[in-house]
Amino acid sequence: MTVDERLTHARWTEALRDGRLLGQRCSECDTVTATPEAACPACGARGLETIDLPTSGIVHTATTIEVSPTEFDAGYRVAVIDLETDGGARVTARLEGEASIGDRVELTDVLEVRETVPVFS
Amino acid sequence: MTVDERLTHARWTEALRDGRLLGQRCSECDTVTATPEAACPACGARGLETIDLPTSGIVHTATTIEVSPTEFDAGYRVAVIDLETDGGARVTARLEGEASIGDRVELTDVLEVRETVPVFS
Amino acid sequence: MEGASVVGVGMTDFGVHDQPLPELFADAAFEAMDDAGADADVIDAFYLGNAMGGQTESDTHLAPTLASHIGLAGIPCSRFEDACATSSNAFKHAVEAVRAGTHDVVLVGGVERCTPSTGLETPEMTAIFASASHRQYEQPTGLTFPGVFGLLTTRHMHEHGTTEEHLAEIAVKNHANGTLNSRAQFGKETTVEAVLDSPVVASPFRLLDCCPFSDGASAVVVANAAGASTLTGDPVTVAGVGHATDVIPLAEKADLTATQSARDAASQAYEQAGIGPADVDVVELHDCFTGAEVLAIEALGLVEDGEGGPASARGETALDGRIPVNPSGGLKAKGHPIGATGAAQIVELVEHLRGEAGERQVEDASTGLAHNLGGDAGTTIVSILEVAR
Amino acid sequence: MEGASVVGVGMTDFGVHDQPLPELFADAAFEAMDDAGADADVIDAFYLGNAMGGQTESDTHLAPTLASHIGLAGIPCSRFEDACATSSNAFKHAVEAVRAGTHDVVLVGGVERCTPSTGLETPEMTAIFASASHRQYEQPTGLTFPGVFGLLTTRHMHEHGTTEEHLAEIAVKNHANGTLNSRAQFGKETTVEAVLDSPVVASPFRLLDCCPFSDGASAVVVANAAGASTLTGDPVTVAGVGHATDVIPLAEKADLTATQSARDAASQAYEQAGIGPADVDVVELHDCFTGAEVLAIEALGLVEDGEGGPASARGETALDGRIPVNPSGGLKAKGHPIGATGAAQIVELVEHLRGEAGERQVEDASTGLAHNLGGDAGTTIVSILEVAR
Ligand SMILES: [Zn+2]
Ligand SMILES: [Zn+2]
Repeated sequence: MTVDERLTHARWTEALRDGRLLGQRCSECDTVTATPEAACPACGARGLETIDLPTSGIVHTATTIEVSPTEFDAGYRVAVIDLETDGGARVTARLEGEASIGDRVELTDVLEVRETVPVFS
Repeated sequence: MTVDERLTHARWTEALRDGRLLGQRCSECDTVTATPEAACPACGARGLETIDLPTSGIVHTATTIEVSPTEFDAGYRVAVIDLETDGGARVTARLEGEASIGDRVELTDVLEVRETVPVFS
Repeated sequence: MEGASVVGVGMTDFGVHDQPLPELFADAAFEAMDDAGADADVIDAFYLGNAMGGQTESDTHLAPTLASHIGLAGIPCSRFEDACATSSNAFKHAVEAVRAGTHDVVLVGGVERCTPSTGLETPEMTAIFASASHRQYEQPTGLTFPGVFGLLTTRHMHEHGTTEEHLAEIAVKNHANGTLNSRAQFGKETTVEAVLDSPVVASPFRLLDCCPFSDGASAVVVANAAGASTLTGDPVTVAGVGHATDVIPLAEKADLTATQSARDAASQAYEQAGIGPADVDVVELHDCFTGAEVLAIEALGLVEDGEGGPASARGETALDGRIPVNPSGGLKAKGHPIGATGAAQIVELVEHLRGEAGERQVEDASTGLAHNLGGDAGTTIVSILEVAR
Repeated sequence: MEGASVVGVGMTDFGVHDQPLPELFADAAFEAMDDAGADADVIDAFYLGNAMGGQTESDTHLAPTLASHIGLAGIPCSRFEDACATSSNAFKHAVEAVRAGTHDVVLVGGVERCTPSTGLETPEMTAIFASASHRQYEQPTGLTFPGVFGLLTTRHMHEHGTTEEHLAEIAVKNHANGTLNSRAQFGKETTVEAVLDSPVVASPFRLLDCCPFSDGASAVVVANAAGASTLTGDPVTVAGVGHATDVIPLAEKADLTATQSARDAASQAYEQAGIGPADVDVVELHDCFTGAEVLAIEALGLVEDGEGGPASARGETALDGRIPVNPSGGLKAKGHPIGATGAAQIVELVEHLRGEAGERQVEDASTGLAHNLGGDAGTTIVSILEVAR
């Protein structure tokens, strides 16, 4: 795979705005990641195939933020969503609604504060 | 000398606002500095006597700043002023007027942007 | 390879300091140098930990600036930044430098101001802390550092049944320890009820589960045998230092409750020291939030995985417990001036190993362990100190 | 003590890059690893230079974040910041680590974004650069970094008769060299007249006396003999590294034109290498402003004190001169992504010592010297590389 084909933040962001969640599958160890890397975090291989990830998943953990940084208004939830892929991909996202650990949620929106990140609910 | 007697930024600033330029003389090597230190920059000794420095001196070098940081309006001069003490004290200051290297200038004002610094002219 | 020892230690009170960084640091540095019996001219190098002076105070290139202020200009000066593990990384490099004989005596320091004395209020400082999470994939979700550990701890609660009461017991213990430490930011006891009544910062953490914003400085003098022979301080041996990292962002970590970098760093340190968790007498660890202490005592092998909450509630980590953890009060009660924290852990351990810890002295402590974590446990450094033989 | 060598090098174009720091850095790191023949699993540690990611991009704890991105998570990762000398300090520590056998193979990197691609315009970036001057006694005067070197150079002009034309000749030389370097930010020649006609930034410096704001990344693989034996890259020997500091703030320096830290660091490096200035064939030095090159060639002993201006105007430091300085184009033409600059100097020297520098190759170069300065010359690191014997 050439460098030009490597999944970038720009391409990942563009896809997310279109409602798609792009990830990468390692050609060596099959680890799947849900945000772009230049090499596999598990084995260091650079051969990473860009793939479409499921847009639904299970809440792996979540927190409600009541003291927020500038640019954010407190009282929101951030979660790690398990996308239930074979390679174990998870993604950090905004979580709308009341879902708890173990509940199924869907990619329903994006949040755009400086960058674009997924919103599940 | 106790720590309480060490010349601090707070005390130096207060004196500067009163038109006085405080410095320190090293009890070991007689080096004089014009901004507070906890130990002598020349020899490392901690025995530093707080002294009044001359409020006039000679321009040692200067620059005119035409591209300024935020909080400052370009078109001003910054200079290093040689206070002509035995211990060789110099201080960085705003320089008003047209004085060049070798010209005598006087402490005439302070500039207060975040901190207080001397203005010579 | 030569041995390394800590020959002198010093720190300021942690709390609110309205002084420029050079003046604040001088107070800790001179205390450490005097404790070591080290004049300015025997210090061969200066390794500084400062995490965010550029962001908080528009102050960078700080290592030579601080060195100048305390009479050390000329020597090699280096600033390290590895989020909250900042000054432990400076300490590690100093230990490596004296072991190699590159330098004989190194001053290691940490300094930071995080309180509103910087002119920054909670939202601004929260944003600056959050800069240690992933810029593209975490910060834009609004994730904060209480939130990072909230995610890890919420998962731990789910997997192991850890409760908010367990977490509160850790705050109670560390506050109690802090009352015995005159340098601690919080000198008052608290109760489980008070913790659980305090407002949520990031669930499951309430205000009293969280370390405060702190200003402070710490310093230690590290030397090899040649260096120590010229000094008069009572040396404590550095038996091992481990340093490991883990995948960032946190969603890509294999196991959110493992803090794997702590396990790896601990393994390295235990191996270097030739000991295991059961041989440790006193621990200073990175309890930025109460849940972080649960994860840490498990990662260090002090309790079984999943037992961190109940073991803490049973008093196993109390000052008079099986394995005293954070006798200083920890980050929770002592305070957490980011760049000063790692070196301050070493200060506390040295005092215990010298038998100079006063009311909070862990009896007959001969082996101490420091655990300092950076970011979302993306970095952990574990240091083991022993009474000099 | 073992020897150290540079076994692989890589860098991005310097200029404007609209990529996140991890992606930008990966391009340099993979090039260096491939050049060395180093797979991810042979890298023992990662030493990063990044000067101001916290201030410019809200991005800290970058060492493990970048390591994760390129498949190196797990190993010890450290970030160094020493203003403009940032990645040279990372390089120095890597050399020391492999010499000591602490690690066998270390990846050293530098990365920074300083252009408006960060969202910050000139006044904001000028303020961030100024954070490396003294927070209490220099920044509040409105002093900028062009201003810092303006003070030093104005004094040099007064003492030695250095002229604006002398300074302009340095810009002309470095721009000419830059046209031969495809990675340089400025690929066009300039003239003395064009320099003197450009607007003043901080007297005596005009726009064309100043290095640009740049984005970029650089990386080198450093190894000891054991490490190098597992790699396939063509090694270049690290013969010496010197590191010294000077008093800060600048008004307290004994001599404003000496850049004493450069003299001290050079003495250390020359002594380690067992050579003197006359033995150096090619130099990459810190010409953040044209006047800085004058001060540097004097401090390094390449010309007599006071002769820096006239010697430059006479062409002594040109690519075909007595001692070629900044064949890459220097910071002036190649660009100056702060944290990437020091490691990029090493990249350039390695290419010359391997005979791979193409059109700008210094003929028969067997000894190269890099001079990287931080702050107001409060820090200087001098590294000497030699063709492996
Ligand atoms: Zn893989
Ligand atoms: Zn003195």
